[in-house]
Formats: sequence, C-alpha cells, structure tokens
Amino acid sequence: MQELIVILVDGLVFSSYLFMVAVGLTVIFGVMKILNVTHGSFYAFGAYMSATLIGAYYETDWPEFGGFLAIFAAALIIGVFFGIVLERGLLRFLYHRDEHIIVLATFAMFLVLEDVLMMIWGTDPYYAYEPMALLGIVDIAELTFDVYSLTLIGLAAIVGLGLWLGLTKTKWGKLLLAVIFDREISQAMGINVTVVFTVTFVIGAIMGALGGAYIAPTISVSPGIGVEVIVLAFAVVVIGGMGSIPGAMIGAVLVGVSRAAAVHKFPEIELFVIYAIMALVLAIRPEGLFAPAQARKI
Amino acid sequence: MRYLDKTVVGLSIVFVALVFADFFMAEWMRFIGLQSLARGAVALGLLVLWRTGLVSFGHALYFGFGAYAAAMLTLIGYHDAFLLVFAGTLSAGVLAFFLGFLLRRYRAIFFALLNMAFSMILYGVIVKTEELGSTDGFSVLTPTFLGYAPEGEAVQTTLFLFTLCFTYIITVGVHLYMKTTLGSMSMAVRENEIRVEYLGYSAEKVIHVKYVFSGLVAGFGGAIMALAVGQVDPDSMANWNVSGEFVFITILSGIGNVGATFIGAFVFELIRTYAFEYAPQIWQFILGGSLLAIIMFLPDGIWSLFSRFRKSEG
Amino acid sequence: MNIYKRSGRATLLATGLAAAVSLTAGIANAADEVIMAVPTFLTGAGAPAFGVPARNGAEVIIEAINKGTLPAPYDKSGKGLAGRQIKALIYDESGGGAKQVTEFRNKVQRQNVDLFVGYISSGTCAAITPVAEELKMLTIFPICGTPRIFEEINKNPKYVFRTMGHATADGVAEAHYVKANMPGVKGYTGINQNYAWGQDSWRDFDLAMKQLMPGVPASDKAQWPKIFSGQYGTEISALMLSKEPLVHNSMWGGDLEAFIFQGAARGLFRKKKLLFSVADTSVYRLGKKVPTGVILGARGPYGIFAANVDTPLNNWFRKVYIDRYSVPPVGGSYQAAQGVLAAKYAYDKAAGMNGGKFPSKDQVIAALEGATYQGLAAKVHMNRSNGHQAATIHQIGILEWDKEAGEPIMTKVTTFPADCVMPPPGVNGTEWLKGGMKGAKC
Amino acid sequence: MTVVLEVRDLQKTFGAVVAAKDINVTVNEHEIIGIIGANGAGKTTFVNMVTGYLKPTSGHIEFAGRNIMGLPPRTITKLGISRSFQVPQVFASESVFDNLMMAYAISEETGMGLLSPLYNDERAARVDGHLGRYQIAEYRNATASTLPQGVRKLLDIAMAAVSNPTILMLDEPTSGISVEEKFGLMDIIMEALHQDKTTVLFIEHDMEIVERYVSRVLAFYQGEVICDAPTAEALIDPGVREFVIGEEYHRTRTEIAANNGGEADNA
Repeated sequence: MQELIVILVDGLVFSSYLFMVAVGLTVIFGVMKILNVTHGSFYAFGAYMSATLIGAYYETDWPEFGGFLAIFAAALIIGVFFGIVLERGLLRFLYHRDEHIIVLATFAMFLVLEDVLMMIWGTDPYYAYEPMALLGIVDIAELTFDVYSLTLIGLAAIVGLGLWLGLTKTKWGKLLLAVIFDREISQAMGINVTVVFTVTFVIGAIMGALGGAYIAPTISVSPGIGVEVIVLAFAVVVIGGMGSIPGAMIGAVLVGVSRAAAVHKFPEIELFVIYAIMALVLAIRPEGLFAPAQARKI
Repeated sequence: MRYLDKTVVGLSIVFVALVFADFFMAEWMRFIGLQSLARGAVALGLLVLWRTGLVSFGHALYFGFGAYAAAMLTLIGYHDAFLLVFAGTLSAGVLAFFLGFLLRRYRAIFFALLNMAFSMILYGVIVKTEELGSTDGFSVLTPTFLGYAPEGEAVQTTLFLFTLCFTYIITVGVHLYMKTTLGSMSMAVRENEIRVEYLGYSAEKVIHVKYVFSGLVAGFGGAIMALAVGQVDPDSMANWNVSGEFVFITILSGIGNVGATFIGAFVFELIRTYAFEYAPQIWQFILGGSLLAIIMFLPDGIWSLFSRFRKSEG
Repeated sequence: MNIYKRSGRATLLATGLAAAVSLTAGIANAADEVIMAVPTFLTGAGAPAFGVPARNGAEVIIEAINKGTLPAPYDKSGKGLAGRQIKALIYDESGGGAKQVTEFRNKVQRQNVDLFVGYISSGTCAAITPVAEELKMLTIFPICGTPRIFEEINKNPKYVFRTMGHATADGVAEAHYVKANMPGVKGYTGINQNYAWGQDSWRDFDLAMKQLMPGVPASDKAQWPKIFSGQYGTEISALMLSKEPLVHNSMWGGDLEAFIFQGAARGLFRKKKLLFSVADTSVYRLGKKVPTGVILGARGPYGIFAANVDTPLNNWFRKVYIDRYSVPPVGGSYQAAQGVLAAKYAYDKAAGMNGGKFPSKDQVIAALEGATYQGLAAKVHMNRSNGHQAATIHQIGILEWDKEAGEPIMTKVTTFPADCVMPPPGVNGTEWLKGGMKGAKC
Repeated sequence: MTVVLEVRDLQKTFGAVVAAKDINVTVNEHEIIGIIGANGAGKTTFVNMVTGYLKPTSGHIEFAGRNIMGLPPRTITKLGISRSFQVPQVFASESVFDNLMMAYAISEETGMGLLSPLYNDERAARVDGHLGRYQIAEYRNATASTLPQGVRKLLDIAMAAVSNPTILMLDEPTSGISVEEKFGLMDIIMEALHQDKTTVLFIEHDMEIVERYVSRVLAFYQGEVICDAPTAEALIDPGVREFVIGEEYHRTRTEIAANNGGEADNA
C-alpha cells in the first residue's frame, strides 16, 4: 500500500515535469504545425535565466518568498525575447516550406543556441536551490517528500487548465482553434494569422522556458540540459496526440506513472519505458491518444 | 545506350577519378572520404524516401543496426569485409522489411517520429547490453578482403576502394531505378496518394519498397562506418542526433541528384572538421549556422549550385 | 554530346575541389616545437565535471614546462620537452567515437601532431586505441575508466599509455573501505547512470563486495536512471524504501549535483549511507551544500585527497591553479596534469639517454615504458600491461565540512597500495575479481 | 443489355449519422447515368463506396458478376471501375505529359514490368493520343498546378480513363467551371468516353447538363435513392423537384443564366 501511494506520488511529480516540458511544444505544434526542436533551448535558457535571477534575488535582503517571482520573470523574459526573435527573425521566412525543413531549421537553431548559452553563461554549473529549501518537506505514506517537487503538480494543473480554458472559453482561443482547423479559411475570414502565429510561438516559448525555470532550483543548471528535454517532450507529445493539450496531459501521466512503477518494481527497464509506450501507442493509434480533427480530403 | 544518361556518365567519371585518387590522397582525406561515402549512402536512402514525400528522423536505427551486425560478426571470428558488409546491409534491410509493415501506414511528422522512437529503442537495447560494451561500444578488428589482409595504410586504401565500388554500383542502381515505373512512383505517391490508389497501385507498397531500400543502404553505410572507424558505439551510431545529421546531409545535398548526397556528406564532414579545428568551443554554432544558411539561401541544396553553374554555362 | 560535356565540367569541379583540399595536406611545423594535441570535453555535460578542470590542469603544467618553472623533481631538466617548446592544440572531445577517430586522424596527418595527451571518456579511449596503434602515434590517456583498453582492445600496446589506475581499482578500494568501516552492513544497493561507466562501476563494486564480504546481499533493485535525466525523485523514493543501508553511486557532474540537491532535501543522506565513486568533481563547487558523512572517492589520490599532500610540486600546483581559476583543482585537473608530466618525464629521460639530443619517438616510448615518475599527488608506476598502464595508491575517505576553513575536507582516509586494488600485471580485472583477487598485496 | 454493376441494400453510417441507406441500383453496360442530389445527400459517399474508398456498413456490391465489397480502390480500379474527383487529383508539380505517363505506366505495368523504365516511345505515343482525345495537347508541357480549372478537370478525367475502364464514375465534372465552358467540356469528355464505350456515372448539379447527356437519373436525398428513372421522367418527379432541384432555385438559376450569363451557384 505504501509503495502504491509512493509510486502514484512519484509518478505524478514526474508526469508534471513531463507535462511542463512538453506543453509548450504541443501548443506550438497544435497551431503552427511546427515541431520545434528549439524547445530544448527555451528550456535551457529558462533554467539559466532562472538560476541567475534567483541568485541575484537572494543577494538582496528582500522577502524570501519573492524568489519565486524570479522564476516566473525568467520564463517571461526568455519566452518573450526568444519567441519574438525566432518567430519574426527566422520561422516566418520558412512557413511556405516543407514541414520537415522547418524541423531541421529549428534543429539548426538549437545547435546555435547551445553554444550561445555557453558563450553567455560559460561551462560552470549554476545552482538556485533557495526556493526548494524554502518550502521544506512533508511526509506522505511515511516517506519524506520535498514540497517544491509536489508544487510542480499544482503548477502543471494550473498551466494545463489555464491553457485549456483559454483555448475553449476565450475569443482568442476560438480564433486559435479556427486557425488550427484551417489556416487558409481563417485568413479569408479576416483573422490575422501572422499575429496569431507570433503570439502562439511566444506562449509556447514561455511555457518551455517556464519548464526550465521551475525545474532549475532542483537541478544543477549545466551544459546539455536542453538536449535531454527534446526527446522526452517529443515522446510525450506524440503519445498524447500532437497539438492536443489534454493529450499531452494524459500522455505525461501515462509515461510518468508507468516510469515510476518501473523504477520501483523493475528498475532495469526504466530506459525503455517511454519509448516502448510511444511505439505501442502509435502502433495502435497512429495519431496519438487525442488526434486532432482532420478536414475531408476528397 | 538507353541507360547511359549524363548522371551515369558523370558518376562513372567521378568513380574512375576517385579510384585513381585513392592511391594519392592524403590519409586523413581518404578517411573523410570514406565516412562521406558511408553517410552519403544513408542520405541516398533518405533521398529516395524524401522523393516519396517522407522524412525519417530515425535512420540511425538502420545505420546502427548494420554497424552492430557487422561488428558482432567480427566478435565470433568473421573478418571478411564482403561478408561483414553484406550481413550489415541485409540485416538492416530485413529489419526495415518488418518494421515497414507498420511504418508504411504513417505519413509526415508521424512517420518521422515513429522512426525516431524505434531508433531510440535500439539505442536503449545497446546501452543496456553490457556484453557489447554499453555506451563504450567495442572495437572492430581490421577486415580482410577475400583472404587479402592489408596492413598499415593499405587497410584504408583497400577499404576505400571496396566502398567506392559498392557505392558506385548502388548509386548508379538507384539512379536507374528512379527512372523505372516503380521508382517514379515516388513522385506519384508524394504528389497524390489517392490518385495512385485510383490508378491501381498501392501507395503503401511503394512506400514499403522505398523504406526497405533506405534500410538496406543505411545498413550498408553503418557496416562501412564500423569497418572504417574500427569501433562501434551507440552514441556515434544509433542516437537521435545521428539521425538528425543524416537529414542534415540530405538537406545540404538537395534531392536533385543521387550523386549530390555524397558531395553533401563530404561538405558536412569538412564543415565539422574545420569547425572543430578553428572554433573548438563553438563548433555546434558553426554547424547549426551553416545548416540555417543552406536552408535559407540554398533551398535546393548544394546541387543547385551545380545546376546554376550549368545553366549559366548553357 | 552537349550533355556529356556539361556533366564533365561539373565532375571536374568536384574532383578538382577534392584534389585541391587533399594537396593542402601537411602543414610543416617549426623544428623546435613539440605539437601536443589535448582533446578534452569543452562542450556538453562532461565539460564542467571533467573536461574544463582537465584542460586547466594541463594548461598549468604545459605553461610551466615551457617556462621551465616546474618545481622539483622537474626543476633540473630545463625548459620544454627535451628542450623544445610545447605547442598545445586543445580541442573538444564531444561528438562520439567515430567523430573523435576522424579528428585523431586529422590531427596526426594534417597538423603533424607529435603526441596526444588527452581523452576522458572510456568510449573515446576505446575507439582511439586501435587507431593510435595503427598510426604509430604516442598517445597518453590521462583518465579513461575502462580496464578494457589494455585487457581486450590491445593487450600488447606499443604507442598507447594510460597514466592512472583503471576503474577496477575504484570498486576494489571501495569494497575494502566498506569492509573495514562498516563491518556489520546488512546489504547494499546502488544508483548509477545507465551507461557504460555506471554499469562497470556497479559491476566492479558488486564483484569486489561478493569477494570481500560474501555474506552481505546486494539489492536486485539497484537503480539505473538514464544519463543526463536530472530528475531523481522516483529513484530517491525507491532508495529510501529499500532495506539496504548502503548506496553505491558513481554519478558525476550535473546528474550528481541534481541527485544531491534532491536527495538532501528529502533526508536521503541521513537515512542511507552513500558511497560516491567520483563525487570529488563536485565537492568544491557545491561548497556548503555537500552532504557530509558520505564515503567519497576520487579515482585515486587526486583532487580533495591531495589537498594536504605537502610536496613542493603539489603546493606549487595548487597555488598556481587556485590563483588562476579561483577554484581548487579537482580529480580531472590532477589526472590531466599527471598525463602531461608523463610526457615531460619521458622526453627528458629519453633525451638524457640520447646524449642530450632530442629523442626519437621510439626513445620516448622506451623511456616511459615501465617507468616510475613523480605525479602531483603520488608516485606513478607504469608497471602494468607491458609498462603502459599506471598503478598508483588509491584513497577513500569520509567527506566532512570544515567550518573553520569554510571548505570540504576528507576525514578517515584510508590509503590502499596499488597492488592491493589493481589486478596484477597480465591479469584481467573481472576475472581477477571473480577469482578472489589472488595476488593482491594489501 | 448486360448488367455490369449491381448494388443491393447498401448502408453506411458514421456513428449516428446515416450517410447511405437501402441503396439498390443496377447499372447496365454503356449506360450514361446522372447522379443528382443536394449537398450531403450521399452522392459522393455512394461513389466512394462503389470504388472502395469507404467501406460500407452493410450491403452488397457486385461488379461484372464478382463481389467487390470491401476491396481497396486499387483492386477495384484494376477490375475496371475508375473515377474522377470533384477536386482534381493530379500530380500537381509535374507536367501534364508526365501525369499521364505515370498514369499509363501504373495501369499498364505489373510484376517485374514495374522495374522497366517508365519512359518508352510507345507509351509516349499513347499519351499523346490521349492528350489529343481530351483536347489538352496544347498544355502538354505545362505544370499541372498552373492549369486552368477546366483543363485540370479534363486531366483528372483523362487520368482516370487511361486504363480504359468498364465503368467510369465522375464526381462533379463541371463544378467550378463557368457556364459557357461547361458544355464544351462535357462534349469532350462524352465524346472520348463514347469512343471507348465506357459506362459512365456522373454526379451533377446542373440540370441542363443532366438533361442533355444523361439517359437515366439517380436522385439522392438524405442518403437514400428517392428516384431511379429515365431522365425526362425523373426531372418531373415531384420528390426530385422538391428535394433535389428545388422549384424556386431552379427558376432563379435559369434567370441568372439568362440575364447575365454568370455562373450559378452550384456549391
């Protein structure tokens, strides 16, 4: 019983991590049909910026809880800056090109940004553990957990719910859905697709950066952290159905809980869990668990 | 004469030129050339897929599979290059044949990513197999060639010649194949699968054939790479970024001509080599930057430079 | 006809390009220089933990060799390597085995490198060894964990040397330490990165434990997180729920630091006894965040273990290094420096035997084979694998925080002689372990 | 008269939506049949089912005495039923000539023949003959995506006809074509198909076209065939007038056509 609860809690924490890492990717894919490899850079820049701002914040004698603001500020700064620069400066020139070319362009941009990151922050790692230390610990099923990791579940829920409500209940969201369904018709209806794209990309970038920024206090922010995130995020998004926010959520939970069960029961297979689930889901449901609607072909 | 067009003639001239060059080339250049042939072969498979409208982000699966198949044979005492490369090629082809039944149902980004998922499973299997050295991989001894056991520089010279011959045959074969009905159906499937079905042929079957072919040549490239480098390891052979490099080379080359893939692979190796030498801290920056520049300013790849050059001549 | 003419021209262009590049091969180097290639991780996850400290360590020594400012015992042999200045080519080890083999060939054939002192990853060393032998290139591996280099890949090396003990020594020393300091331990488990180094580390430790403490069971649920995953919450839960009190851990770099943050927050280090194989790479950087009371190794007498080695050479090295990089040298710094010192020792000795003239490559190799030279922290005995594999003392201790000095220190350090933890010459490490470590002199 | 196609009790449901219900149709050799009905009445669904694109929920389809239910389009095409599309399905980035070369090659080659070169002079001659028959020879080297709509429609139909099918089903051959061009287009198509003695079923909104080219009409309404009769009879059928043609609509359409020669809405 204790193990079961622990598996669930661990699984949910990891699921939330996966969701935070993947949600930006799925938002961008959903609207723009771009598989954005640069997502890994958003994550990494978010983490570095967060570590830097947290470090700077705790140099001051301002209230301790303010450190959390640094996390969100970092995500906003990175997301808005890179979102606008990349979308306006690069991607918009490629919209008419083959979708695979765009993936490759974002892959190229990712390589470039990996080194830009090192030019700015060097190779030494950054730590920002203060927010994690601040929240302390709690016992669940007689096992100690750190509260910070548990808050990740809340953050993922808020982000997921917020995006979902934003998409389905607001005017802007409905515009987005129209663009998702048919880009050309939306344009003909007078929707400014250009603005929709920029805003979507920025939102996706903020989400990617927020993933990194929020994880930063629990890790050593060092070179290479963006790479791992890419494949992980791809897998989650593919499992859930590319472009679907509820899909990303279900996909994340599926992978997260399965992985937790594997770690507790059969740690040897941990490495395969995510890809095995991905291959299995795709073999059964080619377009992922939540496939978006398709227009008639003939 | 029917099969002798300008591409075949051009490839033949380059082939003969390279056979001669083999004996004069600087060693490091020959080694880069060897790698270019190996990677170019994989890119050739991707080119065929690309002409069919499909891109795979997971062909390191077949590259790695071919490399490991060949390398594992050396562990049990087989060292003949013909046998090793044949085994590597064939085993990758067989794998592609079976996975093809699933993958031929997918298109666009799903096809690309499902390939990646499978390649990552292979990566995981290798990493978990301590008997095969896990991430360290293991060494592949110098091969023999039908009983001839070269030593010193002759190893690379012979291997280069060996690779060159097979690559030449494959490339000309692919070029001629692309002119057959089945080969041309790449275009038809890319442009309009519904029409292909309504003309009486299965688009999935077309894709399956191309997929098996791409698996075969990727396995060939992998086996050659294993022999050339003398080492197999999952990070150089089966990881996702290796697949990315193959797509990189395909874009660099453009899909205009079968021979372009080898030039693309060669240019890729040169960029990486010089970036490593002159900017060791930012070689990824240079690699990524070059790729971006190609995408933005040479949308049809390096081959379009040749075409332009020829146009201005004509 | 026209088409043939045109295609011929395109072909000409291609072959011409290839020919032009191939002819520019071979840049002549100045006669009074020794070109030393130093591959090390400059990018990626390996850079902060190993690559950059290793580069820094090598740079300090190379500079001192060129200026002739090395202290005793290297103060009498003049500037440079046998009188010639070192020109160091430092480059990135990233990119995998195939890429590094290509780069190795490039450096040898195009840049006329005289010797290599470098490579950190076992994978690269494994890939390079056959090529180095094929190209007859003097190559000194200062680090590299895997024993396979001289046990499997090349049992009879001529050009390749390794100037530190291999990974078998880590597992054996750790097991000895556990036996001496935790005699009543009820069992052990592990958390190691799921790749060759992690797997080898666990296997060697496990085998050594089975020999030295046969009744103590190993967990069948040792944890294998993916390398560079950074998220260890689930694994930490599983470890905390496991019944084994001792946890073996060979993680390094960002993974290790993330594991420490996440584990420390949840009290893992109070609940379980942790044994870290290579955590010295992070102790100075973590500062006050280091978990205290844990068993720690540095793959030999390096880094934090050498903090109090009071020799002129070590004191000089630490001072110069700290002044320059404002952090103390860690394992990688010491190990890379030790590799460069091997070159200094060998060239100078060979020159001495050559009547003061600059020695040939074969003479340098002969000088290094089977030699014993002074490393920064300990004497290095090149007495394994035909004199190509080094053996040194090995140290394990408990990490504590020195409040007064405000820095981490090692306590309860046990020093193991080389012949206690390394398999005897000519014996395969794994077989030696399985066979009860015959011939070990402890 | 020989029966070539017999459809019995054909049903198709998508979840709760009934797209086809109790369809019973018999087609005789050399017949020219018009399929009419409002949008969503089930016309294209019918064509999709007969040609194998959609699998019927239940029923029976027999072609030339053989059950073809559940066979994929490629098999049905090989057996002798071809189709064209409302939105032309061509190889957009290729020339008209290459489109037809490809079409001929696919329909002609099997087995090892697939590995013979696509281009040969005999096939090229056949393509050029076909181009002449469909009167698009002047567009021989034009890229398909740049063609005017009428030519693209002709190309689509020409591609469907390369295999000289027993039955050719045309999905709205005149949609998107201006009124003046419609008859010219239909004349070309019908002339070419008449030479090959092809049985034709085509979906059409324009009753004047139906009146002129068709001997028999199938009228669809809400997935059902509400009228199956000779053309003259069908066009005065009250059900057809109410649910398919629509009296007012018919009048308005005629007036517009008369007044300004503009294109009536047939979407």
